[in-house]
Amino acid sequence: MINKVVADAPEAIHDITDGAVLLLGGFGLCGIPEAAIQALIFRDLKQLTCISNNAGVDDFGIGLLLKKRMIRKLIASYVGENAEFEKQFVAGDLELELIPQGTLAERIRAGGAGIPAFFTPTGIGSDVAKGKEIREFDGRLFLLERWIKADFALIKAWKGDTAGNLIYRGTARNFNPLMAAAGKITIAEVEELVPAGELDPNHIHTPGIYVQRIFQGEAYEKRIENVTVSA
Amino acid sequence: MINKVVADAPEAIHDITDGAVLLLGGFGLCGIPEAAIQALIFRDLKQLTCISNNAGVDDFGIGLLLKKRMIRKLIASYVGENAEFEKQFVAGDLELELIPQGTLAERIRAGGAGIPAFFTPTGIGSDVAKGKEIREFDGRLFLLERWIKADFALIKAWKGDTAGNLIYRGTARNFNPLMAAAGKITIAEVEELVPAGELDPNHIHTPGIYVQRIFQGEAYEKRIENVTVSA
Amino acid sequence: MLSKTQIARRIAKEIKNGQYINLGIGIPTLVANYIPDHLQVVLQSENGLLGIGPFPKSADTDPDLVNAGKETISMVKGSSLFDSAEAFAMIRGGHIDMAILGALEVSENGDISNWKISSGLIKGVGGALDLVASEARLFVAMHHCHKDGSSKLLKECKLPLTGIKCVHKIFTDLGIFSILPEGGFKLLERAPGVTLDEIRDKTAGKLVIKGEIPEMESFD
Amino acid sequence: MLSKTQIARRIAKEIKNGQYINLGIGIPTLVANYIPDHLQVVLQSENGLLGIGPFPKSADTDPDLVNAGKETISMVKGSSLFDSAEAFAMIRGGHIDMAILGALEVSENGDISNWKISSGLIKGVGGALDLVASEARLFVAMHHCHKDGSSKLLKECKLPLTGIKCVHKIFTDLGIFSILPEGGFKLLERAPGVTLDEIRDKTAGKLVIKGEIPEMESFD
Repeated sequence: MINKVVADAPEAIHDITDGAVLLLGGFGLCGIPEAAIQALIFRDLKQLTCISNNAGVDDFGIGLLLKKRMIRKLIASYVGENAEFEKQFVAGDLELELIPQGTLAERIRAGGAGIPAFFTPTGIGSDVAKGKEIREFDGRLFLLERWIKADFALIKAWKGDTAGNLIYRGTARNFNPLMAAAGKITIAEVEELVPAGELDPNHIHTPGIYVQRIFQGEAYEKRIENVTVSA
Repeated sequence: MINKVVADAPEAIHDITDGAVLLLGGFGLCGIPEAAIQALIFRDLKQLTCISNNAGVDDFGIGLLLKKRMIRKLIASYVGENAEFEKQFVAGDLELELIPQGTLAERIRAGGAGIPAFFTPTGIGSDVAKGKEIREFDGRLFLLERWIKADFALIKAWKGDTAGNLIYRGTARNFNPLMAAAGKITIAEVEELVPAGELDPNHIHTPGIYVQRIFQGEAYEKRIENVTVSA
Repeated sequence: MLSKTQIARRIAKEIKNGQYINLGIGIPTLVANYIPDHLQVVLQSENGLLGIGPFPKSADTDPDLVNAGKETISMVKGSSLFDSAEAFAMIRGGHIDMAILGALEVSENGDISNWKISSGLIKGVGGALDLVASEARLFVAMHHCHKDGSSKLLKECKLPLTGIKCVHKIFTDLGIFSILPEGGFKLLERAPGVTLDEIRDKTAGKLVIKGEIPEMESFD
Repeated sequence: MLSKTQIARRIAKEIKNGQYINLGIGIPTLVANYIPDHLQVVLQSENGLLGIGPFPKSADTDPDLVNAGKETISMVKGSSLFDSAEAFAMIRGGHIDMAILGALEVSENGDISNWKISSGLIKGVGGALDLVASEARLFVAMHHCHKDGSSKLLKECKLPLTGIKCVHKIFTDLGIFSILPEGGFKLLERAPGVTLDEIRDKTAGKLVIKGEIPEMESFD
């Protein structure tokens, strides 16, 4: 097996440059690449395009990159939890592209799967359809959406092996597997890194072929956005 | 959880009618719905359209349906292992549509995922592209392919639970998960049926939502097409 | 007039055995608490779970297990986990039977607007566009009026649309309405103590009242 | 003149560290046996496996573990299993670095035909069309001539095409050829004991021989 292990987050992200296009896994704060984001904020990068379902909160997740003004453009489905984002957007410092969540997921999946464009019913009749080709199939209207690919995908898994195979846990899976396949360089961070052969091949969610670099992160905070409990 | 259990194969397939369009899981003889096929041959059905990667061999798998002349049209990627097929085709009794294997997989995946059409590079320059829309994206040519859906999907898994959740084993997974989502009625047979809650939610390959009926098959032959061993 | 909880309880009565359901944020989330025990239904969370259970005990909260509102949740027996592409394949592919969403506006021909907006910024579209474009039966749960008293049941939506001609029924604090094929809010039931005049007064779009309109059973 | 095994051994020398490779049926399958031990490479089976191992011991054959030729196989440490849509997402999406296929005909501009035909029936297309349309580096392994002695290296393919302008190198029993950008089979190496005249004689398409053509190292 091909060994994909790098020492740590700084090494994994060392060649990300100004203006790079990044995919960042996670849903809200669940399943985000904490270590890679922490390493990024220590680098003086500018003009990044970040593609992620959400924008994090003000002091965690992608919010940290926003605070350092490293992001020029954000492509997301929902940014409601981040006041810093709103401030920069209203000031005109930040570009935003809102994409329906399912379309965002499918466009990224298409990028990884070599499908340059596909038709979807999502967005018909809404502003999302503006300027897009609309076509009828089997009596319903669909619009054409393009693939999304990126220079780097920063993703987070639960367990990984030295060959880059990944297993996620719970709903922390979300966008991570799709993004793994759509990054030219995919950087995976895991809570537990094991030798190739220790993960059951039948349980692997992301085959190692999609992962170029893997490392074990440290001291995951895994902050919960909304703690809700029953009595 | 919704209980999807039916008694056996005959009950599971009781409402398949003449002229039905069927998806059948498996690759060669690996991971095929043995019990459902056995039950089908006891019914006097005609004019079936069968969509499957292969045509089985003469005396096993889809070959059994061919022998009983139940199939009017076969949609597959490779039919080379079946002499009965060739005989009926040459006699003009059978229609064949050959689809590149990856396109077949993606069209079925599209059917389950609500994507009516997508562009793919596969087939450009070949007969496969004839009559299809060709379009350039990012400097390369792609052709437009449509989704595939069916009245029934007959699939086979290793373990399943009463809620229809499925886990496959080894390369017997192949087309089964895609077909599960593309059948209006999906009938899953498993080697071991367990109560809902016994399978780890993180290990499930096919969520139960795609499965309408599930049963535990008996005495699986699991014939090997080519036994190859090393000394 | 119904409370949010009562709207949720009333919607819960509409749920049928065997359904796969997606519940949106807000009042729809509350519906989960009132689904009758004898029904076998499965709740989907579009961030990757089928089989949402109740909120966990305090000691059992798990950062790797949240719903689409980013709230900690639990799983039920028979749950399954998957990625976001699979979650929306289920929605777009017609596998989810029913979606219950909040809304800012609904038009008399069944259009819906439910995008959040502040400072002139649309805060996001989330998964609602995918749900309304799917084949799921779409129920809307919302207050009948905005805080300023203006109606949310309009002739045409003023906000950006989430979907067109997709709403099946609307459940508000004042009553239940279906959308007529030819357009119009057809009043099906009144909330306890709410008069037809009040509903007429607070519905800006075309309201259709035919025959006797039953009053809902009251909630304890 | 090389045997099938020798063709496979020669191709194995072209494999680079870190590659993900798909091996077609026939001579390509044999290549797996000759990949140098010091190289970290991963073989993909398009029916759903990354990390093909050797054929199993007789006692270890498993009907749930076969390759694309439906032969029983084993897995190596670090293997992963997946479905057919994922397998071809890998291929179509440009994740597989190299594909080694058999062929019935190759044209001088890099077109390939490898469909099996009998009784006028195309027996199938399998996964070859997907592989040749991908960004994988495409090597062809085949006999230089058909059994009737006619050349498989043609000006234009006569059989239905599998792909156009996609072949990078051709390995036959007589030698190794690359496809020139302007068209033409450029001879890179001769098989041990094979003369230039024999290659000229058996190549129907445009053959380009420039400078000294080295003879391959002989195989034991």
